[in-house]
Amino acid sequence: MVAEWIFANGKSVGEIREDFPILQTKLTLVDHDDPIDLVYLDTAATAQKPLKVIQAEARYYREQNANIHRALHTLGETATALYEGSRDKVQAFINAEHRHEIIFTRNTTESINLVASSFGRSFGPEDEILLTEMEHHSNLVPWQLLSEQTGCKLKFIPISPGGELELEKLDELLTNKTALVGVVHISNIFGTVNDIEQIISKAHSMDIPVLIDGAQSSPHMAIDVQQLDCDFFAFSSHKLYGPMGIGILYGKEKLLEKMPPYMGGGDMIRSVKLTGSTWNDLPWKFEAGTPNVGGVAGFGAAIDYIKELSFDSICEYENMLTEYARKSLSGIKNIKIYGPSGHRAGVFSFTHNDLHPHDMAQFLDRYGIAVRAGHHCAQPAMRKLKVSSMARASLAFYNTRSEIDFLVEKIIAAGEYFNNGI
Amino acid sequence: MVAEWIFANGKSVGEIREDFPILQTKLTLVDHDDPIDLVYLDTAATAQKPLKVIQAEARYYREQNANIHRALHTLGETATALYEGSRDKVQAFINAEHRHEIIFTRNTTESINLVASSFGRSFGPEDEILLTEMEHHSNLVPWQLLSEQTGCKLKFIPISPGGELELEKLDELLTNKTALVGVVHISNIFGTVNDIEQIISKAHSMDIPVLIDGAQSSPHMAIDVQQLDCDFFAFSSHKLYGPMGIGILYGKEKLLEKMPPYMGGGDMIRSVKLTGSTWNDLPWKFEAGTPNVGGVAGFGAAIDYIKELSFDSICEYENMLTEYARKSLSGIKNIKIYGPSGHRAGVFSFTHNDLHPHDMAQFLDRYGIAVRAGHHCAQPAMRKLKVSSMARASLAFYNTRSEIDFLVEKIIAAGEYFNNGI
Amino acid sequence: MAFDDLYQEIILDHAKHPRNKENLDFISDDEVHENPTCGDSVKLAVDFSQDGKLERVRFDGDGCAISTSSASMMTEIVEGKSKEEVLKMIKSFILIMRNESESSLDDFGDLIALEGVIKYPLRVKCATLPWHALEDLLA
Amino acid sequence: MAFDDLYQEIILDHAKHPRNKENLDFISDDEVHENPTCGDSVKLAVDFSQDGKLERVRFDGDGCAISTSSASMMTEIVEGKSKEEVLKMIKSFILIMRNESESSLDDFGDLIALEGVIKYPLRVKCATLPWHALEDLLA
Ligand SMILES: Cc1ncc(COP(=O)(O)O)c(C=O)c1O
Ligand SMILES: Cc1ncc(COP(=O)(O)O)c(C=O)c1O
Repeated sequence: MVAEWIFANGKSVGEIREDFPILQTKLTLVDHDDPIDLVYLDTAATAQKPLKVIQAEARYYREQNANIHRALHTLGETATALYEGSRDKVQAFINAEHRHEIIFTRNTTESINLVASSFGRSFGPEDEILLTEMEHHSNLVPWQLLSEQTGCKLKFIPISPGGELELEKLDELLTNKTALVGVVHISNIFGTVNDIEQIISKAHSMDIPVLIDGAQSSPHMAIDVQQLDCDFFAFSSHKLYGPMGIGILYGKEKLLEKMPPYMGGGDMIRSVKLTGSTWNDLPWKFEAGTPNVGGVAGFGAAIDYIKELSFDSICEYENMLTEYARKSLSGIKNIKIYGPSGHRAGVFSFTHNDLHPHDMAQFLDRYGIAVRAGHHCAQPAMRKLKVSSMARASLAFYNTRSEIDFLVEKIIAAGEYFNNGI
Repeated sequence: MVAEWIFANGKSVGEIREDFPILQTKLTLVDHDDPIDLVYLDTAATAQKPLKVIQAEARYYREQNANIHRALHTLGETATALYEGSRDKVQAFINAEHRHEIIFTRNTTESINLVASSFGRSFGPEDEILLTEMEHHSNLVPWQLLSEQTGCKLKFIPISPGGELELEKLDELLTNKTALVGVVHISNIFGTVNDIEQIISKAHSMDIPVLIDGAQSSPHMAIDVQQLDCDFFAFSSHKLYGPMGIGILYGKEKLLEKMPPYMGGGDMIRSVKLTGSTWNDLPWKFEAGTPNVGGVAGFGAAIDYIKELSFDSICEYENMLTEYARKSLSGIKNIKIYGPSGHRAGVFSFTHNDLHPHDMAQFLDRYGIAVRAGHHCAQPAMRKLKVSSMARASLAFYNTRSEIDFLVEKIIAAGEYFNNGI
Repeated sequence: MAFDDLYQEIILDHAKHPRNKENLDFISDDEVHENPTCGDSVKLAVDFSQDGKLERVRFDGDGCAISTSSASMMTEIVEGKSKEEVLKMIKSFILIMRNESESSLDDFGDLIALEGVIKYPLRVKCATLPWHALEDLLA
Repeated sequence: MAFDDLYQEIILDHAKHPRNKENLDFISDDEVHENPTCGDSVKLAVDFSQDGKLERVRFDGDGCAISTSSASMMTEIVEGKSKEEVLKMIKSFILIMRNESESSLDDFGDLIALEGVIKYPLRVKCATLPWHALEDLLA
């Protein structure tokens, strides 16, 4: 079945893997003579990049590099067209109404900090921000910093032991003091796909804007911000098969228009006097200084790549693989898997009764299997579940069933090694 | 003479040019059938990149890509070592005392915003910030935003018509209310090399910290932050022959330690609870979210490249070229050159009596000559000189005398074209 | 050659000898329109006739050949037209210059000389600056 | 093989059967040492003898085999030593683990088993976590 899987662009999984140079490279382990194959199961941390993305960025520096917006020379025109062309691609990718609703930042974290610092600047002690207990630190700490500065209060939608939001509490938690709701779309520890439609519609019925942390959802499902009707949507290029150093903030025009600037500097101004300045139009008001044009060009290529594969076929394949992984992993003795048992994303956090997640990850690394171990930047959720650390395997469309079989085999071997080692 | 010039690594200028792919590429102009040679005289806006830099970034994505700090797998170890290794290179490059005094940001603009927002957070209406009238918007607008938020006052060291700081006013401008001095090291419009040593020593005698905007100096002279004894030093990779999307903030340990975090998110925390968080050690306290590891790896390669050329030979060659350009340009009829006539950097802003800088830049572009035209993100200095726009040619070690000759020839031709065109 | 397309005779003429350009220092700086990418600026003063038509438009400011000639030709073409007509013209001109319209500058008299600018996106802003200014003033 | 270097018999033994590990819930969370990269934590309690030596060191916390065994072996080796001696030892241990020292772990008894960790920079933090905690406590 999987072997026969064909993506919308006519390629098999094996052919897709050939698009990713790192999946063709051998891994040299510490003190290990023979390089081995990489089994990359850490896409939720950062995705691998197709050759076209790497080439787009390199080509930019080889042939097109210039500073943008202010140059009247041919290179500058080309670079500006590339940069603004990628903005158009992002607009289409998430179906934003206007191109100027797309702001380039460094990463999801910065996108959220921008909203906290600019949109949140007018908050005061009477305002409440409603988050969830499963937020990544990126969608928690910026609000804690804001709360320290403005006195606004943070409230949280609780999570169940199964890693799902207790949405029955929502009506009670949303009050006329709630100034913003911030929710992660797909949890990076549980793989939960949150019912943001319900949250958005309830919040909007009380005129409360909603920010969605789309770092984990944007790589794995088609996003339509107009249909979702969210007010802000934050995500990262590097998790979406694009270069590092590029984040995106989508915001509704009417909110962005009213927000004060975030950083000051070149490009974000209309006119500067020693006594004060006026701001440029959207989106540039929020893009101070020389942007990462090469990275943005690379991200444009990543979007092209994803569109060619099509989310229809990506989702179908990834869902199949996720279901296979869920079944395979839950069959392993001494292993506990976190998160929902039904519909979920391909992110599997797990613990083993007999060994610590670090040791599990280190053992798997010996076989070239890259999984993550730690608190996954979601300490509050971990605390709630009374776990200090988990191992996590996360999937992408370039993974295969046989990689999952290999993972299962080595998880079992890890348990044996640590038990017999004594 | 110039033809025989040999850099410290044994290469001639011609050989150096071969290191830069874009200088080998032909430029295709709008509606122009034959691609032509690029004469890149816009390095002050962004520098071109040597092949080794482009390759280092591409290699990272081909072979080494992973998220850092939190991974226990081999790729993660490699990526972390690359990232932190580049920090060591930057530390050595500017001779910082500690590696944790080097913070990676997006660009100079963000570095300065970080200082304004974090160091400046405690400022109040009784505090004064002393800047100069020749600051780039990057070192002006962040302080204007701070002033709006905290009520602190901005004061300015005036500039002379020759584009130099009136340092005789310094004693009067520095008061016991001055909380910070911010100065551009080399002006991006005048090419003035400011006497920051004097400013730093006077400020320090009153215990006032000094921030240096090193965006234009760091690519053209060796920086020793311990010798300068500056408190903050901000610069950009993209102006230093490295990738875009990477900025650097150097700060003295004792100041950085006391400063509150800038952005919140992953990696900058020690421990996160719903009720509050504690911060990671320097430098990570200021590096929230997934950094641009590929870009930082590329920047490490740029530093290696510069070190191989050596600033001794870069400066000697660039000074020679600058002097040649100054003489050649000042001989042109109807041209006014701004900035000091003596010692200066290779940044030449000029106006022509008969045509507007935009039209000059557009005319030069027709011959592949890339110069910039506009306010160069320094509107207050332009206003003071009563000029709304200037053209600017800026040099690097990959430029040649014959490029300058060509520029002069075409500036003259531009004047003729616009006069005879009627 | 594209370059000569860009700087046609008539553009250079208007740039050197702009029509209706006057010192408008009496207009406050707050009403100046600036191009944030380059610092060019333009100010406008409009006199209306008794029947509400644009009698005379004067401009002042500092700009390149493209923006100056565009302003100069604009002041000529809008003279005697009604506010509604002019607003429609402005919309149409801006869309054409941005290459977002099916129409051409055929109906714009001498302004057709600016068609060469369309190929230079960064210069389009120079050409449209005075038009945006007039739009704001009339709106 | 490097992996077996990392997880030597003795490490696994201390990890499975940590010495001096006790419930220290009476110690406030503020005194917990955490590794920000992974969330591992350690708490320490030290009893001093009348002559100021470290009589008994107990630890509690949640960690991997490397950090647990390092803590366990640490509590054994520091027993009966003076504060100054221990502080010197800690400095030396941390430098060796960070590969910033000429010395080796030869004088550290069983802890020599941790030498394999030096090759894994991200794991060095696991091994040094309890030592940093003890340093803070004694300082
Ligand atoms: C003197 C000076 N400061 C600051 C900057 C801003 O640099 P960046 O755009 O990389 O933030 C520049 C360059 O534009 C500059 O020339
Ligand atoms: C759910 C979620 N939100 C936010 C982030 C932060 O993304 P970045 O590090 O790119 O800012 C991540 C990834 O680490 C994530 O998984």
